Amino acid sequence: MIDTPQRPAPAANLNRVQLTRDAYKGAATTLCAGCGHNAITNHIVRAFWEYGVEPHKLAKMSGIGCSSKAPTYFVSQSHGFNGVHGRMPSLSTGAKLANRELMVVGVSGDGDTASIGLGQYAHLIRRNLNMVYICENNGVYGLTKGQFSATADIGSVQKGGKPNEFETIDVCGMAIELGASFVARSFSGDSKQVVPLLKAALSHGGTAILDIISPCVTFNDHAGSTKSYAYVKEHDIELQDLDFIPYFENIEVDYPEGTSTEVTLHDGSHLRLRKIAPDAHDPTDRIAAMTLIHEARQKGEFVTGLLYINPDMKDLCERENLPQRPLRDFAEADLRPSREQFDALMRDYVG
Amino acid sequence: MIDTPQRPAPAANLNRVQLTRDAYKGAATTLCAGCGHNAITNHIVRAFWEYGVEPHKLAKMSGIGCSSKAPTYFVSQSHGFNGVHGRMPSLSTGAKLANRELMVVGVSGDGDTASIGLGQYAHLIRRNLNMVYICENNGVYGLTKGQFSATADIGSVQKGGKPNEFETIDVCGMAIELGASFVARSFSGDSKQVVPLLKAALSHGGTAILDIISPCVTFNDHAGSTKSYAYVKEHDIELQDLDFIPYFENIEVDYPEGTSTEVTLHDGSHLRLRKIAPDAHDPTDRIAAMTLIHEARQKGEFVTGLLYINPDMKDLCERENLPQRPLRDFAEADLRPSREQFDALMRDYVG
Amino acid sequence: MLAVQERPASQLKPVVNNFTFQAATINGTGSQSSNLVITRALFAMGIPVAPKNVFPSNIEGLPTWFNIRISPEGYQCLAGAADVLLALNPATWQRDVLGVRSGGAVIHEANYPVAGPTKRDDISYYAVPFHKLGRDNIDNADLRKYLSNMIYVGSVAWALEIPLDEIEGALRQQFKRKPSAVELNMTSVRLGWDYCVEHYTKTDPFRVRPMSGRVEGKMLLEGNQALALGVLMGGCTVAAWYPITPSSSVCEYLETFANRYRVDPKTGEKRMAIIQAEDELAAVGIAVGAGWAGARAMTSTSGPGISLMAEFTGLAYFAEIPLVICDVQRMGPSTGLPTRTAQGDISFAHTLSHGDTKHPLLLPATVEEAYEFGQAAFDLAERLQGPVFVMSDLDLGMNLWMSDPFKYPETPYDRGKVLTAEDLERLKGDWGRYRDVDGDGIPFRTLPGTNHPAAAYFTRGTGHDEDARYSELPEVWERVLERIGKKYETARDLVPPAIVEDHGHDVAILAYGTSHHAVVEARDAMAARGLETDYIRVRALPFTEDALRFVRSHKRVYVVDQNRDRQLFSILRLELKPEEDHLISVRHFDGTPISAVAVMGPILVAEGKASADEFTQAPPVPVVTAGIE
Amino acid sequence: MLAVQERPASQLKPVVNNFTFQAATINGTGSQSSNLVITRALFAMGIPVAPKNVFPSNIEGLPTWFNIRISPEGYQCLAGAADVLLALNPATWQRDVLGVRSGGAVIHEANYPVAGPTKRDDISYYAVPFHKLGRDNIDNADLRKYLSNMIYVGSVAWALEIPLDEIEGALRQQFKRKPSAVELNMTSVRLGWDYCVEHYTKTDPFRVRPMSGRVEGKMLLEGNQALALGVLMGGCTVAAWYPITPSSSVCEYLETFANRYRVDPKTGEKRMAIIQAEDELAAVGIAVGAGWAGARAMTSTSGPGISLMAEFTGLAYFAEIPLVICDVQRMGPSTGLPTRTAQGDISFAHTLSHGDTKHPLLLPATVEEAYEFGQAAFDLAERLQGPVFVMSDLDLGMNLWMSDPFKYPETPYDRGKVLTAEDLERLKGDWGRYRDVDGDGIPFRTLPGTNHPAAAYFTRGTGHDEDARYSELPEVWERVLERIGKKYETARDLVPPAIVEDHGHDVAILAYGTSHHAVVEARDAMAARGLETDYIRVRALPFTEDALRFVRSHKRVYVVDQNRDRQLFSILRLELKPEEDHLISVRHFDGTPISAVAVMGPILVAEGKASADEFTQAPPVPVVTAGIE
Ligand SMILES: Cc1ncc(C[n+]2csc(CCOP(=O)(O)OP(=O)(O)O)c2C)c(N)n1
Ligand SMILES: Cc1ncc(C[n+]2csc(CCOP(=O)(O)OP(=O)(O)O)c2C)c(N)n1
Ligand code: SF4
Ligand code: SF4
Ligand SMILES: [Mg+2]
Ligand SMILES: [Mg+2]
Repeated sequence: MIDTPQRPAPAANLNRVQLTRDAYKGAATTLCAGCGHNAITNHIVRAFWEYGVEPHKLAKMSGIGCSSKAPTYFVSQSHGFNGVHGRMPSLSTGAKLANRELMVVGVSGDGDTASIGLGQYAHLIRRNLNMVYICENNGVYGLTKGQFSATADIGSVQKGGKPNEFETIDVCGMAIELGASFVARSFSGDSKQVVPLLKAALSHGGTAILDIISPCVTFNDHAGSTKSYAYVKEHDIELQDLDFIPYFENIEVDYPEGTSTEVTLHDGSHLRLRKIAPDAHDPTDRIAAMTLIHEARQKGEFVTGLLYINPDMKDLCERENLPQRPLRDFAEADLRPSREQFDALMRDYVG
Repeated sequence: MIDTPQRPAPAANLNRVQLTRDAYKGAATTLCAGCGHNAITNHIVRAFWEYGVEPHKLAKMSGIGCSSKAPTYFVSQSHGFNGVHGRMPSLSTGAKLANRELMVVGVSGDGDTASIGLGQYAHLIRRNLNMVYICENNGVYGLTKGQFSATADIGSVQKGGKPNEFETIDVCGMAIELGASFVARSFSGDSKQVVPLLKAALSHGGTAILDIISPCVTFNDHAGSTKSYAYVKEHDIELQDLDFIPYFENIEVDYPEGTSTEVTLHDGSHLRLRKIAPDAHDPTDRIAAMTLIHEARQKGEFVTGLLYINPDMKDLCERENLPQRPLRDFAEADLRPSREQFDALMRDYVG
Repeated sequence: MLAVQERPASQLKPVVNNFTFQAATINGTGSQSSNLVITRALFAMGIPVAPKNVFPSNIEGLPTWFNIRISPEGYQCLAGAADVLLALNPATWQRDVLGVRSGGAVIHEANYPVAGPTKRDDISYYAVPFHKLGRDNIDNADLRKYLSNMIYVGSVAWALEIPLDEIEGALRQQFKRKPSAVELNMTSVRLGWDYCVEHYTKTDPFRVRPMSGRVEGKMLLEGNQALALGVLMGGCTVAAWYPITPSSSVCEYLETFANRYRVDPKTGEKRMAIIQAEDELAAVGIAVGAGWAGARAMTSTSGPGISLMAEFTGLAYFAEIPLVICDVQRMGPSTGLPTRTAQGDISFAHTLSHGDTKHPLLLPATVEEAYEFGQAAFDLAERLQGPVFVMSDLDLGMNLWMSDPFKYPETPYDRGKVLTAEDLERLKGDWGRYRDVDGDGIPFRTLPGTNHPAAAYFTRGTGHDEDARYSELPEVWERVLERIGKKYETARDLVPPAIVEDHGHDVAILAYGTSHHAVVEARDAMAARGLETDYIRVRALPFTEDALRFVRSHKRVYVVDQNRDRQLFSILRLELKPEEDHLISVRHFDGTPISAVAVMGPILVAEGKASADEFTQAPPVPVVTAGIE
Repeated sequence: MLAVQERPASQLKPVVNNFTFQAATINGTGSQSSNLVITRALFAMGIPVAPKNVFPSNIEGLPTWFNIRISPEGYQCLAGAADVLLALNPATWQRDVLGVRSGGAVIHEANYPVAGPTKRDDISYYAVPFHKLGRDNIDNADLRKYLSNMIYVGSVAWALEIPLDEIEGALRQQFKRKPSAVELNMTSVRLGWDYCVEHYTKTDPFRVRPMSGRVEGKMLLEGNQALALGVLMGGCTVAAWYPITPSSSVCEYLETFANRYRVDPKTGEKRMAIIQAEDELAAVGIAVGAGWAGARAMTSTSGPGISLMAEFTGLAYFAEIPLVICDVQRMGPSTGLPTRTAQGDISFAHTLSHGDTKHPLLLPATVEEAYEFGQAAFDLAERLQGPVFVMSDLDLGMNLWMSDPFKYPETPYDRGKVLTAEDLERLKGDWGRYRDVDGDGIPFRTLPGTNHPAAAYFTRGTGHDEDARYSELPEVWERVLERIGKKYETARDLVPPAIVEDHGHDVAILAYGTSHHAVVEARDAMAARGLETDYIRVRALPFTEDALRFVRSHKRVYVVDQNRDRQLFSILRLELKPEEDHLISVRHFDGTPISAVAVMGPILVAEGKASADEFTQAPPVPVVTAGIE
């Protein structure tokens, strides 16, 4: 059985919902030591703690793969669902429709997303379901021992020496092409970038895609791989320095004129993007984002940071006109037409 | 049984393989009168006749839908395969691998391609299988009576009056994002454009995507639809005038300097693109093509013509290093290791 | 298969309210409205009707047959062959004429050849120049195609002796929202009527007369409509689907109902999400996700969709998530005959997914049961925590059926074993997601969003122990899988019981779903020939104890399946001891709705009450497929 | 379930070559190589080995057990419990120690507590400070983790009395391509050996001695390897797959073979396409497309993939396209236990897809049969024109098995009924794709690319007539579906026949697949207790006539299934008349390879030759799941 955890006495290290960082941890990881996925788990723990996610409102969703095991390793006081391979988006859609109050966070892998799951990934984006979608991208199927996935770069070499013959499927490029409302890329080793992006994703009111390059130390961390720690560190082009200013904190920081822009997120939080290069990328410009991604890919580079955002796009529940109250909570009287209405309908069908 | 058709005596209306245009016809259509798909069938008949396709080398593939019935309506002397919904790409891949000599032509619908079939569509493109892929795009599921498909534009109105709430999936945009080697868009009513594009697609040495807007007269041809004849005619922006110069004909035409460009296709044929606007689109520029599509979509327009081409990308059979001789024709002696090799292998496993 | 039976033909003695009318037309030409007008007119006269639409899998231009069985008894099954034929399809003309029962009548387009095989001397012909009448008399070019069909309504009314004001009444009902259309339509109707009055004297015996006592107060509606209404009343809040014939209209009707009954008039908010998914894998995934999160969720589909839902169904089975799948069965395997009926998915759905699985199926036979089971499915799924199938079929789902008005539900929903935050408080957090506390195999669950520190558990399709922890231990796996199997036994007491007519006869019939209507007529006919039978109609799997007892207690039990491989018969055999097994299989699987002959033929022959010859059918005439491909 | 059985323990009388060694370690630490070295050393001594790897579904850090059964008889099944345990996993330490058979021995990491429940007085303990030995003696930090495992090889060699030069020989074989590694490894091995020599005197009875006559000339290889070789020899030219445990290595081995044997040395061209598809729907679609176009095509997968292949399998069934699906079964339902074995997909595969379907299954029990059936499947699929399944399982597929070298195939491929352009010329084009010319239900086909004007036909999953024309006619549909059903009957004479040992005993055992190896031992053991049994090993579905005759002629037939729901038992029951049905089901479904006890326990009890108590197992100790979740 699950132990009833004690809420600790208030102390300095409590967040706004009175929880310690430890409350955001999960079971001990069973992934390989050094796996990028473990680092991402830590970023999630920190971001969720800092953001003050309420564990009982969180639904942790995943498909199948090493990456998809991650939800067991954070926030053990939340319900989680490790579904079937490549179908996390549909499960998440159902869960969110059933209970709009849930904060849905999905973790997937590159095989789970770009191979078997590509169709659901695309249609999730099309519906703009309000959820955080994390793709822990290592270019291989970790759990089945290292075959190439569809995000492997052309020419990248498998552990056995076999080169990949096919173009990569760029989950960010796809997302932007499909009209996604929030698209970011990062690297598991870059906590400074991943943590604010995660918080921004929580604040976003639609599908927030986070493609996080997350090296597989066991099967794809060798020379010749374009998803190894060494390669990624060398080819990571950071777009911005990111500061997340939550809606519930009143932080005023002055930035020198012209060095940063700010995006207001759906829940009232702000994401401040500090320029690294003078001709900074405008993440509200879809075509610019696509161009950026393509040019970087041609050079064998990763551009990381917030690639694209449109904070105003309606999410699925809005499009479906659902009440704020969870659908699962409505009872007979709310769901059945009245006896009078019913009888009138019956009469309609008579003769 | 199938009658043995008579090869007609040579006459003026024979193509290079000595067949009349009638030889490229199929069974009478069972689609609605006026359906765009029927017009496309006619374009196929004409293009295949003019190109001189050898019927026995053609494999006609399709999924399920009104559009997917089309292969029965052209070239009845070719094998055809009306498979399952959304899975034409995998069937085609298998057929081509089994017999590389086959000219594989697939016909699909927008539901077949962009809804249930999106994953296979994407991975077909990724493999660059040498085939012609025609998407007869009407924005609805015709065969199941007119529900919206995933290519329906946001705001487009269903026959019953219901507006579509979701962004369109642009099969050309997707294809280019995924690294397709040949992407064109056209309109079923535009034979001048469809016919040369079809021939160019036959000449191409990889996956040739033709997204042809093809109105459904029965369920999606009303005011408020963005796939009606009226709407499409009004919003069709043609990129080029196209001339196809087959490799087997020696045509020399002089075009005024600077008014056209020419693409050399894989089989030696040429596609001449005559400029319509002065700042003509360069179909070898991937980013330009993406930008073009996105900008047009924002304006509610269709850009038609050749959007993108890369004639030099290796196709799947090349990447797999397959022999030119069909795999299906190899026999025991070609496929089994010799007795000596076998015995040596057995010894390897002993003790 | 339509059986052409000899029938003591009489040109003189009228046959009243007891025959089959068949309209053979081309689809997409608007004939469906005409057929409905005739149906409604008959129904308004108090005559029991059983309309069966046999239509092709395309949108326009292929042969379609609309049959209206009328009988004083109110038999709801197809009667084999037509007595009165309306022939408006040149492609099937010969086949259709040869299919008419001896003594019958043919109303046909005047320019069809009545010669050679189509010239029969045992039937009456009424040639009507429908085409010409339309061309010459209907000015409105836009409506001509549609209105031309109304001409034949007039001729059929004349032939069957349906009073014209009954036709007008039916039109008025059809055009409730547009009364002005009635007169326009009646003008065409009169063209056909007047032509016949002018040119013919009725020479065939088939006619209708108003009657009473059978259909008063009855509704006429489709199974998919009834199922959708059941789903609505059953409290479904999340439905996900992908279009597929013949199930599409379940969710389409559901959407209509939801727009009417689930929209808050003040806020415009809708208490239901109906998602047209990108395919069936996503549709069922949405339903599973919603069921997990606590909504009553369903998906509806047909054969190919069931195949695609296999993986998720296994997850719902093993992770124990309520899930309702409505399968409106069509003829398979593969794409098969998408517009023809079958009971072909029974065994596949019953053990859908790899590994050991076994799911309850509900087997509605009537629109009323479609409505009832549409509700019951959610109670069962939430109670049992797993997939539950409602196995309808095209015959039930897409045809109109007579029914008494449905009952407004009197009972609350059974939401199953769900622990709330208060329950957890009371239990001091001591619970386990997969513990069998009550001995019925059914564990307790909590819903995501439950505000209690002990509420959360992790759901997975991999091995887990009673407390939902990941486990690969052999004994844990075996224990959990056995416990899940126990729920199938628990379900025996929860599913709708069989309906039994047991008079102690030796011979019994066991049927399910739409075969019921053929069995009803077959039993009457067999009794008339001296073979009395008992009858059990199974309404669900697993079989209830009652049902098994009935089977054990009869000498010979004929099991009727609308499939090739004796699917329900086989499932039943596996529940019996060898010495209890006296089952004989009766099969029908040509895509047409099953007729009484298909049931009683094999039984009478096996029981020695008829010779095999009697039920040997004349080989039907193939359709000239020119133009059909 | 591992049965802990009492065994007459003797510290004195040596038990030679007849016990089970178990290495309990943590996966991802490189212990697999060590276990293989031990296995190969024993095998080289002429001792029959049966290695069984019971591993977790992750990459690193979870419990894994490697069992080596050794017996003079060469039994290939798991023997229930371990006699000699190597304990190197603190998480399972307690469970593992308690699982050792009385009289056995435990070699363990010295710092594990031998106290309380882990302190048994009926077994011997040899504590070795493996960790410390490694830390102190292995300088190469990169290799330390791996080489540390070699230390235990030395201690195990000491305990079992495997001569060190046999270990060295095994290492030499392991490092064929890198002989320099041998000495490095031997240094570690000697650490473990020397430590034991220095600190212990052997007190347990289990030891090995070289022997002869059993394994000479035998190979040691995995079922997936054998299956891949069969597929290669069988002329497969298109293979498509999606990674999934435990089937991945079928196509991975196939790729290795193809690179070796299918590449034209001159041109570098490869006479085989192996496509790693994007999912299982695409993998099977590629195979169907290739089969249609005339290639021998296959896909390999496991449970969840079978679910996803349902729709395409129905297409191949109804459109009659050769298709080979290799299912290396793992424990389901759902994701289940991906690294544990089962025979759980038998009934699902047998009738895979909606509507009426029925497919032949091949049921290999040995690596030799995996090789043979890998070839036969293509002959069958092309002959019958439809899906054929090779139902392997994880036990067969991923464990090493002893086998005689395979036979080089002497017969040409049976490419089935294919008409060439010349044939068509001879027939004057008079053929029909779906005509049953030979009365065996199997029609002729042509391949795309056939250069003859009459060659082409149109393939579809919708209704079609004998000439492949679209048809919705009821009689056509019924005729075609019945004819396809006939092919299942034809298959009875084509599939590999059952292997029968019939001595006229009353009691018989029917088994299939890997259960065979448990039955072999169980029969010996039962005979020793006075229960002689006959035996039939079914190697395919449909059952051959011989098999049915055997079943009919026995008083009681025990049917062994490695699944919960008696899957093969049920299929068999449906083929018998009630009065012929004397079947009794024996089940095993906890994910471990089946042992002789699991077979003979229920039979001895049912036959009154043993009390139920004898086979009641002590409840196993749960693993401390801290960190495993
Ligand atoms: C339907 C199905 N097919 C295949 C598998 C086997 N499988 C398990 S995980 C996995 C791939 C995981 O790759 P990815 O999503 O990239 O995750 P990673 O392990 O690399 O983090 C596969 C193919 C499965 N579980 N289900
Ligand atoms: C697995 C499966 N799901 C659903 C269907 C039903 N179905 C048949 S055609 C079709 C959609 C066709 O739409 P599209 O591809 O756009 O072709 P169109 O008819 O518009 O030309 C659907 C959903 C099916 N045949 N198979
Ligand atoms: S195999 Fe790769 S992806 Fe999986 S846990 Fe290990 S390092 Fe991570
Ligand atoms: S329904 Fe639409 S798509 Fe189908 S045949 Fe008719 S017009 Fe064409
Ligand atoms: Mg991965
Ligand atoms: Mg369409």
